[in-house]
Formats: sequence, structure tokens, C-alpha cells
Amino acid sequence: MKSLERDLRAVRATGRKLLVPYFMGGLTNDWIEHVEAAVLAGADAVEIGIPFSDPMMDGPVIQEADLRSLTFGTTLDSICDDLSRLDAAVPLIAMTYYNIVLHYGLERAAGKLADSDIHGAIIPDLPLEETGPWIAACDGADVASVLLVAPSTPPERVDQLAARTQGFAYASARMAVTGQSAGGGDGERVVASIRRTSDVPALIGIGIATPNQAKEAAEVSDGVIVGSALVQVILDGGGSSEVEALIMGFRSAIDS
Amino acid sequence: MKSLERDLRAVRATGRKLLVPYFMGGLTNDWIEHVEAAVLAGADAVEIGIPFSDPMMDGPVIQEADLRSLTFGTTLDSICDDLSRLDAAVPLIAMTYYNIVLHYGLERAAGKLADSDIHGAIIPDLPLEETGPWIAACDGADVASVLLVAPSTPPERVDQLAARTQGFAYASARMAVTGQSAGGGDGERVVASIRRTSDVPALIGIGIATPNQAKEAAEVSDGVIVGSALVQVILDGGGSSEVEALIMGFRSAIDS
Amino acid sequence: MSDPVLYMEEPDERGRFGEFGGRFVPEALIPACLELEAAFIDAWSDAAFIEEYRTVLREFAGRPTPVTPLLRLGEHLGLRIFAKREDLAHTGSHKINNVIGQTLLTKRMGKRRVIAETGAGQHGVATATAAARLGLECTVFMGEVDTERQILNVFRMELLGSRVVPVTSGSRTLKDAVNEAMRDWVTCVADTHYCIGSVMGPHPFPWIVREFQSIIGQEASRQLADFGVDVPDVVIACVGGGSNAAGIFAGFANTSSRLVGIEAAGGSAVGNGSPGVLHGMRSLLMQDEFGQIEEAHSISAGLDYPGIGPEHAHLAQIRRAEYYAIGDEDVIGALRLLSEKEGIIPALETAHAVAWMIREAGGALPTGSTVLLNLSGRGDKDVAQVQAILHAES
Amino acid sequence: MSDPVLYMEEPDERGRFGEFGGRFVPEALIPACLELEAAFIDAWSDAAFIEEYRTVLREFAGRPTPVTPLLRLGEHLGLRIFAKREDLAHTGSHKINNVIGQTLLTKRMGKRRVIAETGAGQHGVATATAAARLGLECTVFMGEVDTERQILNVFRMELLGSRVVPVTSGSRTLKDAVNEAMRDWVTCVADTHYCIGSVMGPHPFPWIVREFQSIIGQEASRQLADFGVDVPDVVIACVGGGSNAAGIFAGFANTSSRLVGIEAAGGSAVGNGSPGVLHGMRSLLMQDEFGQIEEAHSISAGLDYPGIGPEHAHLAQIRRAEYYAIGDEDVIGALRLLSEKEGIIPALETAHAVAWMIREAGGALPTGSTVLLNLSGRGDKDVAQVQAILHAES
Ligand SMILES: Cc1ncc(COP(=O)(O)O)c(C=O)c1O
Ligand SMILES: Cc1ncc(COP(=O)(O)O)c(C=O)c1O
Repeated sequence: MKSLERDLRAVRATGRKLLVPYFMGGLTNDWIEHVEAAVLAGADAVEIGIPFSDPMMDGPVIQEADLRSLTFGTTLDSICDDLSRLDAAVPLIAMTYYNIVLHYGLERAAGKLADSDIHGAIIPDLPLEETGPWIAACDGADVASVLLVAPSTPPERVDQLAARTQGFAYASARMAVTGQSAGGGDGERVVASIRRTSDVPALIGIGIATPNQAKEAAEVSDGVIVGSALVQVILDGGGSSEVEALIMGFRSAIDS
Repeated sequence: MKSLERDLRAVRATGRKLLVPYFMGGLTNDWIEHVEAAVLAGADAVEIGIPFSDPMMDGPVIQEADLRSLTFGTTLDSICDDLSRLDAAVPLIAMTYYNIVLHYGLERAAGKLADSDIHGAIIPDLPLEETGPWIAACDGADVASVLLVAPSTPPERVDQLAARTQGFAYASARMAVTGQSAGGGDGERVVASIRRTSDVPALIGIGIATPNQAKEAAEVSDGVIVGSALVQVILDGGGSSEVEALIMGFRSAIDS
Repeated sequence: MSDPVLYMEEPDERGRFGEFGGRFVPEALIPACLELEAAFIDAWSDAAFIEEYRTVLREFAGRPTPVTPLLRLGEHLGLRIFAKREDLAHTGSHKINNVIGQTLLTKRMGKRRVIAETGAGQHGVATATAAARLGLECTVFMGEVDTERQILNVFRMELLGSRVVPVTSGSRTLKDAVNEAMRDWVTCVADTHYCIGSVMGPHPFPWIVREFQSIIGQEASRQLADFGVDVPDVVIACVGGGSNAAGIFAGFANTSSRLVGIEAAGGSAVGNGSPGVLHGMRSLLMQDEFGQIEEAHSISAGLDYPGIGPEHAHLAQIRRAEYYAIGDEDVIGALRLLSEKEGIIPALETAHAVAWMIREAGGALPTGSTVLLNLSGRGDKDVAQVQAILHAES
Repeated sequence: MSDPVLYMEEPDERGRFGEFGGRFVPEALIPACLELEAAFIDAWSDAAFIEEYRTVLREFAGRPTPVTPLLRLGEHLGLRIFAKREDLAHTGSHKINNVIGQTLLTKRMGKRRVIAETGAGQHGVATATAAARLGLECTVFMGEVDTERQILNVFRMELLGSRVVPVTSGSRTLKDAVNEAMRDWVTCVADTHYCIGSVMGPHPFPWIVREFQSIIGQEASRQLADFGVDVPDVVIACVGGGSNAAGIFAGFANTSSRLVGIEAAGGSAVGNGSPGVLHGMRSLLMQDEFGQIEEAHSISAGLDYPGIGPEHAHLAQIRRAEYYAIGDEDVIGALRLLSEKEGIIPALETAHAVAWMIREAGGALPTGSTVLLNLSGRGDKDVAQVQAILHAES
């Protein structure tokens, strides 16, 4: 078992629902402080986007964040460098597209992530069939390869995904890209389908835009991932205090 | 023999070369005076254009005259009315397109022309094969149906045209429309081909733009028709005195 | 028993279809018309020429064009509709059939240059195309108004190596372009063939052009048989000069099919015209009480002509064919309906025929009729104009 | 004796052509890709489906398109040139072959809506056309920059009843339109088929599109035989995503013909690219040292794509096909030469292939070679652009 899964299971064991915010690496000069603020406000783990020119699975908000960050020259390396300044003790999970790690070299990328205390990675354009080489690379380092399960995934496939995912299972609440339509959607059903065969932590993401939606989703899962709602605040110029306030709102809704 | 041919033969018999200027009927208010001025200056006969919207055989100058005259409401009838004011004793020859007389009624048109002292008609879009009904109508009145002979007309056809033309034979000097290119061109050859079988008066037209050209053409024929050069003067605002001067120039060149 | 009357046969020796047709041109052009007539008669009975003509149509122009069943439109209108797809011919309309024939004749006559008139530019582009293929010099006369309206077609002709001459006389549109082409022809007839764009002009043009277009009707008749249709109830085509209509009618003139030609209301020589002589032919013309030719006005440049081919005047007179008019206001809706139902954006010219079909479905076109529509051209050339019209309306 | 190696066969079960291809899509789309693969395999072995596909191509799209001998250009270049005339297919390019196949599959899968990406608008217009014909709802994604450049194609799609969505993300061109179409597909996959416009995207698309386009090569091979050509020395096609090239190569992959694909210099995935993953496929891509995809830049919108279909990447790697690049500066001259010599104005995309032929005649194309050129589309869509370029130069 990879450290990410151990860590998340440990939190779950306390009865606490996991709150995982998403930040686009390099989006602002002070993005590391945003992460720290989120952790301070109650985040249990943080997803860190490594920007890609063609973020096919992302809606307008995260697309804009990708492109804006790229204009600042952000790379996998620059993000890892920045993270050396991070002062926070929660698990970090990278989120990027396959071409980025492929180009970096799969083993080299996994090693670099692990060296930077990033112990999980979500690659949304890697479905089960294509994920082998990346999982192999991740297995050479302590990086959990997190797989997604979609509302459209048929049962046998859910079983396979649940068996192969590492760290946690990412349950898409909707047939949608990030930030597109809001609400818990099919999250409950997807989590239930994972649960049939696996007790890996199962987090609901995609479309969790308000504390109330997060609360509902957390009730039927092990926690939630909050992406576009948060990135929008930063794109609009929000700083650490806005991040903190937002995360606190989600935290208290989930915990109530 | 129609009166037009008799009249032209009579002039020819005196050794004089025929000078036939062309005027667009109704082109100006005082067009009748232009005709009178031309006669005073030595014209032996006058061609009078009845305007048509689509003067296929005419170059830009006479086209413009057609269209300008039409904007003044000129019709066959209005031209005949105007001619009742004409005080001149030379033969008049109408020049128009077939649709004008067809629409008026062939017999009615021929009768109307004769009544207005117009004893000849040139219809350039009526070749030999199509001219029958019009010749029949002309034969019912004293109107000579003048046929054209072109440089491209083959010998047998020249013979037929020479035999059937009335009043005179119109020898096209060029493969061109009126006013297009200047000079005597093939006029001599066309006249000679007519002469092989006929002694009908043969006038050269199309491309006679200067007194010198007229002189050369007249030397090999019975005379010349002057169109665009004259119409241009009137389009440019010239009045009777300009007409008179121009015709006198042609007259003296021809006679010299 | 007497022979049955046959329609759309050869004109008489004076080039007449009944009382229409003939050869009303200056003497200077008579030899060229006679030469052309002789060359055509000779070529058209020469198996090698016919083979060459058909080969070029097949290998270069994309013939046979298909017949497409218009199922969704047919269901919508309660008709069984088949479309003959001249829009798929090279350069986008039936015009190419004629110019391929005429340019091959030009070569055969030993001439090195062709001239043509054009309105919207379809016939001009087609002529420029066929001329380029054979290495003939080509000059196209186009009313100045049209060169401005159809700037891209002007450029297209230039790309094909042709010279485009803007005609500044008269109304500066199609009719004046014909006049100007005739004038050029008089001047250059020794080495130049005038490639007329429709079944009009002096004999033998209306006949030649009809013969070169009759491949449309021949193909369609054969193709309909493959759909189990022996003879369609009605054959419909739009009519400018009348070449696409003549071409498709030729395949059905001696069957029981009704033949229907659709003119633009503003260029309706049958509906609003009277007999007269223009551009070398006796036909039905829009003219005033003095015999002055009127300007046609239509949303569609290809129907913007005050006359009609003489054979159509004859077919109308003897009632073998029917002619109706469609106003500008019905044309855009018809273009849209065909586009949406069938995925075919027709030329505005063609849309007139579609509009009549829409208007008369269940009326003059009884429900259940089998209809053959000549889809004479594609609408790409018209899309900008249609957009401007719809934009102005909204 | 071992079996000979066969080229352009089915991809392996993971959708790979050699090391390229695959299915790099979100889990959410996997069921749709599997459904499509199953539906295609089923349909493609169903004689009734194949018959329907071929019937629509014949009756609606104008197939077979002819092969035209380009005699004057051939003489000029010292080559024996034949052109496969996809410009004569309905909507003006080979794109229609693919969309007819895919829309029929859409119906077969019981879906009621299609979406498509488009650059210049050719694939969008083709998809809108096929959708109209079948009564499918259609949405086309088009980069905002392209909707402005190609306003008439946008209108054309709207006339055909489609909705055009301007894509405002990224470089607002073709690559972003693909991203956006993928996003829509994720959302609406239950009732929507994504009709991809070239041999790209996740398995099974590159295979399906190649199969639907292989009619080009099949026809051409048969047609060349009629000209007494057994196997051409060289087969040339332009390459954007690579569908027209794949379609014609398919007919000659297992002969001795050289296969030559011509990319735009500014979109040269083989010449300037490296392996990577984009739009669901592993292929050659133009990308920077960090794996960020570069924007392609070409005079021709249809070649303005930073990738290439995976099968082409494979054919390049195993050297069964050769790929070269042509810069913008050579394209207009090639378009003009073909227009003037043959009366065919090609699409700017196609003009790249012509330009290479002109450049290499007597060089990489030895004098006397028999060349089959895929004339993938007509230039009407490009005439305004060419005019603007020539005008700016003069
Ligand atoms: C598509 C199309 N249809 C019809 C016509 C009308 O000509 P015709 O009546 O000679 O077929 C034109 C003329 O330009 C045309 O382009
Ligand atoms: C005429 C034409 N040729 C070629 C292409 C390039 O696409 P592909 O490489 O898929 O054939 C396009 C794309 O729009 C096109 O319109």
C-alpha cells in the first residue's frame, strides 16, 4: 500500500470526511501560500495541477488556469521547486495529462514527484488499458496512481478500476468536465459501485461547487474534491484569506 | 427600282461621290437642325438612327447615343413627327434593329417611314435569310431595304446580297461594329466583290472616321457613310455649326 | 397511321422551332454561324467526337451525376422526389456540359480562342475551366455591375487564366454582356468561337447547347429506371435562358411526363413577355410597347435575363411544356428547406424550382406524384448573398 | 515461406498501429469508444450496412469520383499524372465519405445527435450535410478565430440546420475545437456520437475513418487499370490529420507504389514532431521540450494541426510511406499552375501536394514517373483568401 492510501485511510479511520482542494501549480506567485492557507483551513490533502496546453477533461475555469500558468513558464520542475517552500504536512497529489509525464520520462517523472513529496497522481486521459506503463513507473517510486470511475463505467470495469487504483478512487459525480455542471449527480451511485468490491477511500469530484453540495457528497463517500470553485476565486484575484474562508466554509459544511 | 436607288444613281451619274452622315434620331432637341446643317454642308443622303435598347452592331459611341435618346422618350413615331419639321431635299434612310419594326408591325412601320419621307432602311441584324418579311413590307411602301455585305461574306453570298439589296449596298469596311476601329480596311475588296455582278450604288461604312479615310474609301466606291465620328461630336455637345464644319471637311476631302 | 409528333427534334433548316428561333445576326457573323452549324453536324455524327465529348464529361467533369431520392423533403411535401444532381458536376452546375462540347468544337474548327458572356459568373467560370483544360485563350464579358457583385467569380476566372472584361454599356448586366460578346465576335470571328451559355442566340446555338445538355435528361431517364420509375409524372427545372431545363426535358419530351419550367418573376419571358428578336433569335422577350428590351430583376443572377431560349417559347406555345414564375420572396425559404431536409444547399436559380414544388405540392402537383427535379447547381456561390438578405431581414 | 507483411491492416486489439494509436481518453468515454468499436465491427461485416453506405455515397455524394489524366500539367512537368477527383464529391472534398459512414453508424447505434470539430469548416459542413440528410441534430465546434475567418462556412452549416459553437479557449483554432468537442462528448455521450474528421483521436476512430476513406484508393486502383496503369510509381496526398492520404494509400499500400504524404511546413508532425499523446492518441506531435503542444501555422486551415494520425506515424516509422513538408510560399504558385493548366482550382490543402510534385519533378519524382495525385478538395472555399494574398503581394 502506497503512503497516500495509508494517510487517507488514517484520516477516514477517525471518522473525518476528506476534503481535497485543487490548486493550479504556478498560477500565481503566491500559490504555495494558497495551499498553506487551505491546509490551515482544514484540507486533508491537496491536488496540484501541472498545467497542460490541451486540458481536454477540464472546463473553462481550469483551462484558463492551465493557460495562464503556462504563460508564467510553469513546468513540472518549477512546481516541484516551488513545493520545496511548502510548509504543510498533508499528502499532495499531482493532476496532469499524460503527455506531460510521458515527455518528462515516466520513471523520471514519478521519481521527481515522490522526491517533492507528491505521493499520488491523477492522469485523466489514462484509462485502465493505457495506464500500465505509468503504474509501473509509479510503483518504482512512492506515487499512487489514482484512477477515475465515471458514471458511465460498467460494473465489471468498476471492479477492475477499484482493484487497480492506488491511494483512493476518484468517483466522477457527473458525465462532465471539471466545473461544468454543479451538484452531487451520480456520485452516490458511483461510490456504491466501487464499494461493492473495494474499501479503498472513494472521493467524489467534478461538480462540487458549494459547501452544501460537498456536504451531501461527503455523506455518501469518503470525501470530496473541490476544484473549479476554488480556482475561480484565485483567477478573480483572491488571495490566501479568500482561499482560507472558502475552505473553511466547505470544512464546516462537511463536518456539520 | 425604289426612289432611293434612283436618287443615288442620279447623284452618282454626275460623278459626285455620295456622302451619307448618320444621326441618332431624338438625341438632342435640335437634332433636325443638325440634319439640315449636314445637308447644307454637302450631305447627299442622311441615315437616321431609331434607337434600340440593345444595339448589338454598334460600338460605344452609338450605343451611348441610343441609350441617351431613349431616356428622352424617343420612338419611331416621335422621330417621324420631328421629321415633319425637316426642311431638306435629300433622301433619308432609317437605321434600326429588327425588334423595333417587328414590334411596330412590319407593314405599318414601312408605311410610316415612307409617309415620313424615309425611303430606305438598314436593319443590321437582318441577314439575307431573315429579311424576306421585311422586304415584303418594304415593297408595299416605297422603302428600300438596304443589305450589308461584310468582309467575311463569301462570293456566292455577295452575289445574292447584291441582287437583293435595294437603294444601295452597304459595304462594311471591317469586321467590327460601328466606331470601333478606323480606316478603309477591306472596303475596296468588298465593293469589288459587289461590283462583279451588280452596279447598284455601293457605299463603304464602318470605320470611316476622318476626311482622309473617307477620301480613300470614296475613291474605290460610290461613297461613304460617316457615323460615330459625327455622333461623338454631338454627344460632346457640338451643335449645328460643328456638324456643318465636320461635314464640310469630309465633303471637300472626298471632292478633292 | 400517321407518325406520332416528336418533340425536341432538330430545328428546321432555318433554325426555327415552330415560329421561334432563326438567325438574326449581322451578315458578318453569318459565315461563322454556318461554319459552326456544319462543324456541329459533322461532329455530332462522328462517333470519335461523341466519344471524346463523353470521355471528357466522365473523366473531367464528373458525369454521370447521380440521381438522389429526396426522401425527407418528399415526405414533408407528400411527393416522391428525385433530384438530378448537376450541382455535383465540375464547377458546380450543368454549365460545364455545354462548354466542354463547345470548346471541343472550337478545337475541331481550328480556332484558338473562345469568348463568353456571363451573369453571376457560372458560365464564365465553366468556360474558363474548359478553355484552360484545352489551352485555349479565353475572354469573358461580364456586366460591370456583376463584376462588382461577383468579385470572387471574376478572380476565379482569372486564376483559370482568362481575361474578364467588365461591360460598361447599358444596364451593365447579363444582357449587355451578350451584346458585348457579339461585338467582340464580329471583330475576331476568324480565330474566335463565341461560347454561348444557354439555349439562346442565333441558330445553331440553341440547338447545339440543347444537344450538349441533353446528357442530363438521358442519364436521368436511365437512372430513374434503376429506382423502378418508368416515367416521372412531372419534370421540373428552373429557366434562365433555359439550358438546364432543355437538357433534362430532352430526356422526357416524348413521354407522358409533364414538363415544367420555372422562371424568376422578374425575368419571366413566358409569363410577361411577347414575341420579339434579340441576341440573334426570335423568342419571347420582356419588352415595352415600343420593342425596347426591359431589364430583368431577380434575386438570382442566373435568371436575370429578359428572354428565353426559342425552343422553350415554342414548347410553351404548343403547350408541351408549362412555365410558371416564382418571386424572390419565396426563394430563400425554399433554399433553406432543401438544405435542412436533405443536406443540399441549392443555387438560388435552382431554389426557384424547389419553391414552386413547395408551393404546388398537393395542388398543381398532386400528392403522391413522382417528381424529377433538375438540381441545376450548388448554392456555394450564393451563400454570402443569402446571408446578407437574411441579415437585413432580421 | 512466411506470409508477406501487409500494410494498413487492422490495428491491434489495443488500437495500436505499431507503437502509435491507442485510446487515451477519460474513463467516462471508454464505454462510448467500446460501443463504437463494436458497432463498427458489426456494421463493417454486415453486407446490408456496407450496401447502404455505398448506396448513399453513390446516390447522394457523387461517387465514384473520376480519375482525371492531367495531360497539360503532366507535359509541363515531364510526368504522367492522374488526379483522383475528391473535389467533385458532395460538399467539395473527401470529408463527405467519412461523415456518411459515421452518421450511418450513429443511426445504427440509436443515437440522435452528432458533434464535430472543424477548422476551416470543411468537415463541419460535411457533417452538417450528412446530419441534415438523416435528420440528426448536429453541433459543430469551431475555434473562434476560425469562425471569424470562415464566416460563410459558419453560415453554410447553419443553413444546413446545425448549431456552430465558437470555441474561445486556447489558441481558438482547430486543436481547441477538438478539445471542446471531446468535452461535449463526455457530457452528452449517451445520445451523441462524436464524428471525428480525420484519422485521429482514440481507437477506433483512426481505423474507422481510414476504412470509410479507403473507398478513394479502391476506386482509384480500379480506375487506373482502365487507363492501362497497373500500379502507379508514386501516390501523393496532402496530410492534415491524414484522412485523404490514408484513404488513397489504402488502395496501394500493398503494391510497389511509393506513398508520399505532404504536410504543411508549419504543421509538420512527421518532420518537426516527436512522439506524444494528444486527443486520445499516441502519435507524432509538434510540441515543446516540456510536452506542451505547439500551435500549427499554415496558409491552409485544413493542415493547421500539430499532430498526424497514428497510422501515418507508424507508416513513417517503418518507412512504408514518406512525408515531406511544403511551405506557404510555394502553395499559391502551385494552385495557379494547376488552375491554368487543367481548369481545376484545388483547395489550398491539396495545393501542397501539387507544389511538392512541381518541386520534385525530375528530382525525387524521376521524369516519366506515373503519379497518382489525390485531389482532396476544391479551392472555392479558398478563393477569397488567395485573392487577398495576391493582392497584398502586388
Ligand atoms: C445553377 C444554375 N441554374 C440555372 C441557371 C440558368 O441558366 P439556364 O436556364 O440556361 O439553365 C444558371 C445560370 O447561371 C445557373 O448557374
Ligand atoms: C480539401 C482538404 N484536403 C485535406 C484536408 C486535410 O485533412 P486530412 O489530412 O484528414 O485529409 C482537409 C481538411 O480540412 C481538406 O479540406
